[in-house]
Amino acid sequence: MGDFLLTIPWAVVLILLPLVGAIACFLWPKKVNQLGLITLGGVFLSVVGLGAWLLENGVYHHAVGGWNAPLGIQLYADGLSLVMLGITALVGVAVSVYATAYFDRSQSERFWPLWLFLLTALNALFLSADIFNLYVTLELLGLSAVALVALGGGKAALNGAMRYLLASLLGSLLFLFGVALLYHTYGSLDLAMLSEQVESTPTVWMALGLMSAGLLLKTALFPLHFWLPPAHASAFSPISALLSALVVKASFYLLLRLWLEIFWPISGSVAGLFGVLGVMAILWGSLQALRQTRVKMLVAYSTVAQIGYLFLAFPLAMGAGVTAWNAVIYLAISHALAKAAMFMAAGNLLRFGGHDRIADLDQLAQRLPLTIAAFALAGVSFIGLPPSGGFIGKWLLLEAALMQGRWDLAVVMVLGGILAAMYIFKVLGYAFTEASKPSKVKTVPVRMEWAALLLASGAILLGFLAPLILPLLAIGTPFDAFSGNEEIMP
Amino acid sequence: MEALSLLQWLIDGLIGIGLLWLAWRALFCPELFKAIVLFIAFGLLMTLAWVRLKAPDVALAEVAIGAGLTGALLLSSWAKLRGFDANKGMGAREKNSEQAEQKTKRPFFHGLYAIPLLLMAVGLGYGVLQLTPYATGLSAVVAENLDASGVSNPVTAVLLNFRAYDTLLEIAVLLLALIGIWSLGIRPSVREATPDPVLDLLTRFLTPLLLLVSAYLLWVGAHAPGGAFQAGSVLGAAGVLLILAGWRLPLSLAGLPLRITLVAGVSTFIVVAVLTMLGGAQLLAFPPSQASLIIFVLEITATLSIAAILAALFLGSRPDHSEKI
Amino acid sequence: MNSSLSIGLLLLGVIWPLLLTLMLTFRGGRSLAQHLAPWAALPALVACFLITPSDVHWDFPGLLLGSALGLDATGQVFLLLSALLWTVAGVYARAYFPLPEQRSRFYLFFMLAMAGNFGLIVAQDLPSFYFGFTLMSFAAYGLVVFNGDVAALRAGRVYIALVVVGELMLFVALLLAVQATDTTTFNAVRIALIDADNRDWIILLAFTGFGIKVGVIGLHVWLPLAHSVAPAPASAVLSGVMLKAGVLGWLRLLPIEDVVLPEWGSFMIVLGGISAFYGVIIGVTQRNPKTLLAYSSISQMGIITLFVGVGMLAPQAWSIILPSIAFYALHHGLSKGALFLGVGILGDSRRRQRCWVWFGLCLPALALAAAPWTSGMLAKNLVNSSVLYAPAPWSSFLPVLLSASAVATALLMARFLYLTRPAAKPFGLVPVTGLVWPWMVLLLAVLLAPWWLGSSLPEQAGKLQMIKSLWPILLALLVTVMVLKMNVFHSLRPVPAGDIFVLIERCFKPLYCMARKWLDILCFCSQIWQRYLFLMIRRVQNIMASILTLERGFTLWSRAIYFVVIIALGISLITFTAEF
Amino acid sequence: MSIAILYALVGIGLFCLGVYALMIHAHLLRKILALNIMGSGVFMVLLALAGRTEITPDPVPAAMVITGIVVAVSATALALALMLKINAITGRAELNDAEEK
Amino acid sequence: MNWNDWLPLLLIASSLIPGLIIFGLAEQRVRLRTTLNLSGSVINLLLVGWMLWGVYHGQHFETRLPLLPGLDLVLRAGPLSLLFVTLSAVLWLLTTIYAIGYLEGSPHRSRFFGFFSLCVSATIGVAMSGNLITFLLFYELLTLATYPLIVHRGTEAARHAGKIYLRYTLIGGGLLMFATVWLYTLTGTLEFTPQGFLHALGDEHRPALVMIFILLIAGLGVKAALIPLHGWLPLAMIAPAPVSALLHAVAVVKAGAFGIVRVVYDVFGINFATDLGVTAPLAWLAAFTILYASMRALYQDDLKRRLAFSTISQVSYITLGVAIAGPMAAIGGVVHLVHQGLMKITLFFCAGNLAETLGIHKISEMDGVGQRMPWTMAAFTIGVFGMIGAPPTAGFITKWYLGMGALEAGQSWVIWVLVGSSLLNAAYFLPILHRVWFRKPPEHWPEERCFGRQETAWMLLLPPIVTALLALGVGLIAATAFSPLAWAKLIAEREGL
Repeated sequence: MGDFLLTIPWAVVLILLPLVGAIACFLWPKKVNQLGLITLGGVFLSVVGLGAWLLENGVYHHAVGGWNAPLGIQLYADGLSLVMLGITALVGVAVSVYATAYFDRSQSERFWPLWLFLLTALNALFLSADIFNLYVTLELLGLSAVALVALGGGKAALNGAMRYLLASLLGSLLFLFGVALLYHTYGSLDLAMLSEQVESTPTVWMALGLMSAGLLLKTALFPLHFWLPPAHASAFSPISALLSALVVKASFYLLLRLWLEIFWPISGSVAGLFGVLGVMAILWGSLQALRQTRVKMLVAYSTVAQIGYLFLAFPLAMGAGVTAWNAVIYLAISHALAKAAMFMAAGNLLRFGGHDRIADLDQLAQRLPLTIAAFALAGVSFIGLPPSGGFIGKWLLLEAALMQGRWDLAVVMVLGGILAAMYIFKVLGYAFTEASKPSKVKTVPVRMEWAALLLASGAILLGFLAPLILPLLAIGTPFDAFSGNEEIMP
Repeated sequence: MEALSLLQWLIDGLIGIGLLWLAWRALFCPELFKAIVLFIAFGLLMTLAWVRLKAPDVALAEVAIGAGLTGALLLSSWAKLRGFDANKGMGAREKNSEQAEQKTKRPFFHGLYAIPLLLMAVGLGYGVLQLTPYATGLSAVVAENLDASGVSNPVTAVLLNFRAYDTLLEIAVLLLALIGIWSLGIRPSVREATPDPVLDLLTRFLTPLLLLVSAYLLWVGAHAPGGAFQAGSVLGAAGVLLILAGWRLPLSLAGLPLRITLVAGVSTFIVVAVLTMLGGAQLLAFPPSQASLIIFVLEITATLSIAAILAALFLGSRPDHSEKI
Repeated sequence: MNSSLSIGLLLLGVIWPLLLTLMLTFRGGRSLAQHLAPWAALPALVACFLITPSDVHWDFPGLLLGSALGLDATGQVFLLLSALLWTVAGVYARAYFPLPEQRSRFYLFFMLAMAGNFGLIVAQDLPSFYFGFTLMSFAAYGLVVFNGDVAALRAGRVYIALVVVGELMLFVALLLAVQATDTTTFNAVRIALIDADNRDWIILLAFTGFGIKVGVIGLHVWLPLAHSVAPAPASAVLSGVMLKAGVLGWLRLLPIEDVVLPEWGSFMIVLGGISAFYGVIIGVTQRNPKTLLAYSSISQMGIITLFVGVGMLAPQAWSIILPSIAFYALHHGLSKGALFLGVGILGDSRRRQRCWVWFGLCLPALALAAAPWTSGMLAKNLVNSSVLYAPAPWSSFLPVLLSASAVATALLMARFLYLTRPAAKPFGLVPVTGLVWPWMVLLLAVLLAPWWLGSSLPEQAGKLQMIKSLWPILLALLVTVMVLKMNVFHSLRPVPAGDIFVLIERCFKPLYCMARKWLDILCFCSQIWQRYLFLMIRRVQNIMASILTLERGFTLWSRAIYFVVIIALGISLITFTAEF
Repeated sequence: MSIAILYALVGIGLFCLGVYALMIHAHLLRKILALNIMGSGVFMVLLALAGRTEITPDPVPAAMVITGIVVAVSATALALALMLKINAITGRAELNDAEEK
Repeated sequence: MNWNDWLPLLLIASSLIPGLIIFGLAEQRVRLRTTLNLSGSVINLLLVGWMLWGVYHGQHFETRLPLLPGLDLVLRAGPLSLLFVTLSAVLWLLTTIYAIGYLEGSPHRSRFFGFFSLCVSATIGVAMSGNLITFLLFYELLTLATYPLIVHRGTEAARHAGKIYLRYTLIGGGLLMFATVWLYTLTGTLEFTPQGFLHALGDEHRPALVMIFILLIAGLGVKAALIPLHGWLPLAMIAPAPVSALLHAVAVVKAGAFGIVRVVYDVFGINFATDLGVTAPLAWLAAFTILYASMRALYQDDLKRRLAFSTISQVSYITLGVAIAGPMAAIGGVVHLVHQGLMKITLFFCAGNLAETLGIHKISEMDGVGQRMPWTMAAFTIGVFGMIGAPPTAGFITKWYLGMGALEAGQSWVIWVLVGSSLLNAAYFLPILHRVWFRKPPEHWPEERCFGRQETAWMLLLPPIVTALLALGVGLIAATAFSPLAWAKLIAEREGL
């Protein structure tokens, strides 16, 4: 039985299953919740299956259509992809459960197909090793995300969606331009083949510039974050959760892959720029978050700040490769869990009081304890307090920074943590006080509260799971190519 | 040879300049309607360029989709925008917004914006010029494996066999766009009481023709320029015409049957994918012997779906929800 | 008596008052405790009589920092004095405070102080002694401020301040001593201290620390203030017993017997001599008999200080001097106690009663003045014989000084008796039985002390030297009569109680005011600074806020796209430049 | 310089033109037009450079462009629908940049 | 499976699990909550007792879980840990009883007790952590668990206090983390070892190590309220009395002080630290804190604020003892962990009783309160004398050992700091006692509540009396084998001093 399970090509299932689910949901809107949850369950199991396979056999290759590299499209899974897929499935399951309670009938009819398309896109993106195919998945991802944002229906949501759509399309086109240049330089679209051939030529520089800019735009790195807060803050909460937790990470993942696979011989000098932008993102995003008066805007800006951390790894990877990358992936996944939880919590607040004005949270610590607990636990991870995934990530990142004497970055990391604490506890503080004018309240379904709390607990639990996850990440040694010259592991 | 080459240069140069000029005009002429028309013209000129670039498949797709359908979509959107303004009793609205657009232009800043763009253009141009002047890309590999692909048109082979996975996702994108639009819950536009008789006549005449063309394109796609997308878009154009003529899908068909049609393309792909996997092969690995059949089936369903989706995209609102919303 | 029983008895003596205190705090035990409280010192008294001093020494390694309790000969004398006086004062207090609440409050502090006092006497190691001393000192605060009026509060303030200072000095002294000698028992410390590095520091700190309690001149200011305001039984124990605790401290800690300390000896002799006369001179001017008695105590304690100084100069004679000091302390304690208790019953009563009380007062007064057949005479003889051991200049000079002091004391007593004469203003309570009989017991003790204890004293001390002891009294009497005839006392303004403290207070008041003013200015400045800081922070916040509004610029579509282009270009350019 | 390069340069020009228009126009329809023209530019570069050969050009870019065109039309349709919706709600077919000022 | 490997974890669980269950309880389930609370703390005490016995007889209790490659989560019960653990366990029980009484009938009790237990778990974790990263983990957890307690009342002032508290502690935590990572990059280990693990590093690292020391102390100093990092503490007085008691006596402040002990002894090693020249400045800072905070305390009229400044002063004794760098002083410093805890918690309990029973918050309102609440005030008095350092209270033992240690280490200036501190302590505490015992009570108390025959509820009365007796008792039997002092000597011995 076990052997049989290992023969199933889980990676393919991961792509096709949500697509089938999406179609099914589209066809039979009456049963979307059941269909969706079954799909998510299947996806989750498939990730587990893929993980088992990877642990057994190492890297996963799949030549789609039986056509090998330059001609056909390759599916590829290593530890990095696996972890991203895993976190996607995890967040996906939680958001799905949350969504079943959050949306009413007609909303969930519209939500499910789009969300499953999004899931398809994410899984396909994490598994693809072909840069044009990646472009298609990016588009699929972008369009489904935009459509999800637009579900909100209000003025803000539509504006946010539009902004997001335009930015996303621009980003995709920039990426595609890079693909064109790369293809015509090396005659291949396969990441592995490109990585063998790539060298420093003007065409590659331009491709690097365009693709990085496109992906930075999609990742919303400062100062390209303009689309993120309006889109993430105005969408329905489960959707915000998905966008902030997963979608942004997908483009970051792609950028990381490109760097690790293709651009590492030439990108050393750009790493500094990424570092600077990362630093500015942390500071600027945090300060902006601190200024916000609404919870969801605050959380959205917190995403802007947290993205900054991810980019600190680029300058650090020169000297402390694996540590820095591990740190960043850890930060990314814990951010995914925590941010999703936080948006769900924000959704609960919205549902409860009908608003998310921070100053009027009106004793929610008592009235919605689970939600506030979720918010707080997620916040703990952002701040980087132990024990949490954020702590482990930040620890590794700090370690990488200090190993190379990058004091500036180390200081910013600590400072970012403190700023994060300030904005997180701004919300929590008001959750303990009474509002000046009480508002009417609605009950929040238990499922919504628990989904948020469990996810946030997951972010905390990640603090203890490093010995499990770091070896997973090492499958296929995705970071070896760019782990720097000297490996200083104490 | 020289003269021919010079002529070619002249033609290509003219097309290039024309493209740039049309794009410029389409983007910066003050009237929106004119801009859209210019954009359609631009699409047609692009078709020409594709032809010059020896890519008839692309040219077909461009004329049907890039210029045709996009143009139709743009025009109908423009009309709806205007209709909205008119409904709201703001006839001068468009003009106002145009003027506002003019006003918000700040030449100085915009000039400043243009500088890095120019630099980028220079950089890109430099990058392109640095490429090796001769490269065959993957054509050799494609040619080598063409026999096993089941079709003789290399583009179709790439689309539906070598990179069929891309196509699968692409049809998914199309479907997704439609679902996305439907989920916006846009109100159907008011049905015209009496369709324009000329249009009606035209429709009646053109629809069978388009059907035929579509079928031909589909069939020919296996070995000559053409294929599912082109066929689908032509068929879709027929649908657009019907819609313009005021025809609506009967409600009995607007529900599940329509949806099944819409998803047929993707579904067939998935079914094929699953079948190939069950057969122990790679995903979407067609056995060479049955490849042409499989591709044909795929193309038929894809054509149907693409046509339905494109027509539905044009309609914009959900046909089966028109009463509810 | 076997030693464990003895130690048990001793311990009981110390703990019994504590137990009673505890009982007093419980509602259930209160009435019983109130009945038992007057007799709280009884176990100690019994122990004192039953125990043979030499064989009582017991280590309690677990207590505090490792304690040792025991009783030596000196200790026994002190214990005897204390136990007796505490008992008498306790019984006296029962009638002195007719209201039960007041009484239980009094007994609370009274018994705590008592326990401390017994504790320090039986303590054979430094920390336990310090514990007893502390307990006694702080509990006595309750006795000093018992009346709760303004004068009492003032006295309490001065008292507690000096107590704290003294405690801390002692703390440092003990710390230094223990650190220098590495032991905590007195006997070992004393011996080890001889060669200790900072011996002089330790002596200085111990001298001052205990000196505050003893009331050495300069450190005496609390004494007249406190004694005059405390209730009579409290004054009696304060003056009779607690002052002696300081003396005991000196005897226990200072390395007198084994080494000649010429500087310290001379210093103490001089200081003691000055105290002896200073107390009399200020005391004579007083109109409040209790204040006068306080000054008398200062004077008498001066003599003891002098005694100790002599011992420092003549360690070879310490075995003679030590019992003499003990006896002197006993004598003074009993007499002073009797005087204070007597002053407490000079209330507005029938003339005959007042006469009887006055006669009663004459006895301890005479004893203090060293009249023949009194303990005073014995004490004085002892002093006179001891000073002979002092080295050259002192041996000739001190007898004269002592004679003069005797005259002075006699004069002071005469003044006291004049102030308390039956015709004078009534003072204190009406002499009821409950007050009178404990007093009578004490008087009896004063009367009997020479006969009872004389046997244990050196031979020549017991000799009756009629002339020698009588002439100062006669002289004083003469002077008194003359002074009374000349009526100078009426024109004499009394030196305010607390003498130099009042001076110091007056001198410091302007300084204090000035300091306050400067402090106010400082506060004002800091407020201004804070406001300025606040404004600065505000300004920074405003600047930050305006910077943060730049965010709108980032969200402007056109600018955002501009950034995209710039970044794309930037990345390309950076790789380009990195190439060269 | 070959025809391929010529068209590639035209493609670059179209792309940059599109970016510029996307940047400065407020009206959403213009932005959508601009994106389409950008897309055309990219497609042109992609396809033109495939023609750097004497024999039949590389079919893979052609396939990619066809895919790209379909994706572009999907995106355009979604964008237009979104624009219409925004217009219906706000009465303006523009982003809310101005409101935030 | 070896029980000893899991006992430390079990110990934490014994307080954590009741806490987590309590979170889920409905507000009105008082009895169940009380049972959970008390049974948790009793089990905790039993476990601690068992481990005390074991450690005394040389057994090892260590839980080790992997956290990061090369870094484990280590919970180890050594003598030093157990000193702190015991203190926490005992005071947790008492404070729980007190809190049950104190919060009777007030809202949000489930939340309160939940975080309360969490707080204790974190404290125990801090105590038992066997390396710096574990310490950091629990240290931050403590910050988080206390925040809801500080803002418990939900007033604007409470929120503000919470904000300031976090601002200080999280910045401190940031510094701590920074320094810890830095240290890790230098050494590759963070395991607490007697005599430290840094001597092996070469001379070229000395400046870095000095910097790390400064950062660590700054990080820990925030919680230990070293001047000028003390600003949060007086503000945090807004919290309910049991919280203040816990904050000051056991949890937060002590965690900082305990951390300093750990850093000096088990990370740097006292000899190495002295060699680096960092202990002397630390001692000066501690001395300055002791004196300055006492000065500030003089000017406070709010009772709890005065106590807060007193805490700042007293906790620095621990730092001082550690920084003096001698075995005696170390014993003094370490034992003050316990002593200060007992004494200060007494004072806070009493302050809480005054507030809860009579509505008294200010010192100027305390006239004659000794007659109304004699037992409470008796406990208060003992606490005060402990603070002053009068024998036989615990405070005396501390001062004695600190003084001896200072002399032993040839740093006699410390004596004057001790004297000055005692003097100031007397100056700001004795007037309170005077008011309490010797002034006339007013006609009406600000806000009197009646508790029947007793002066106040027995749950409020019992804990301060017990702690006061303990404060008295540990001083009285200091030289026995069961006293904290004896245990501190054991620590000094095992640390190889």
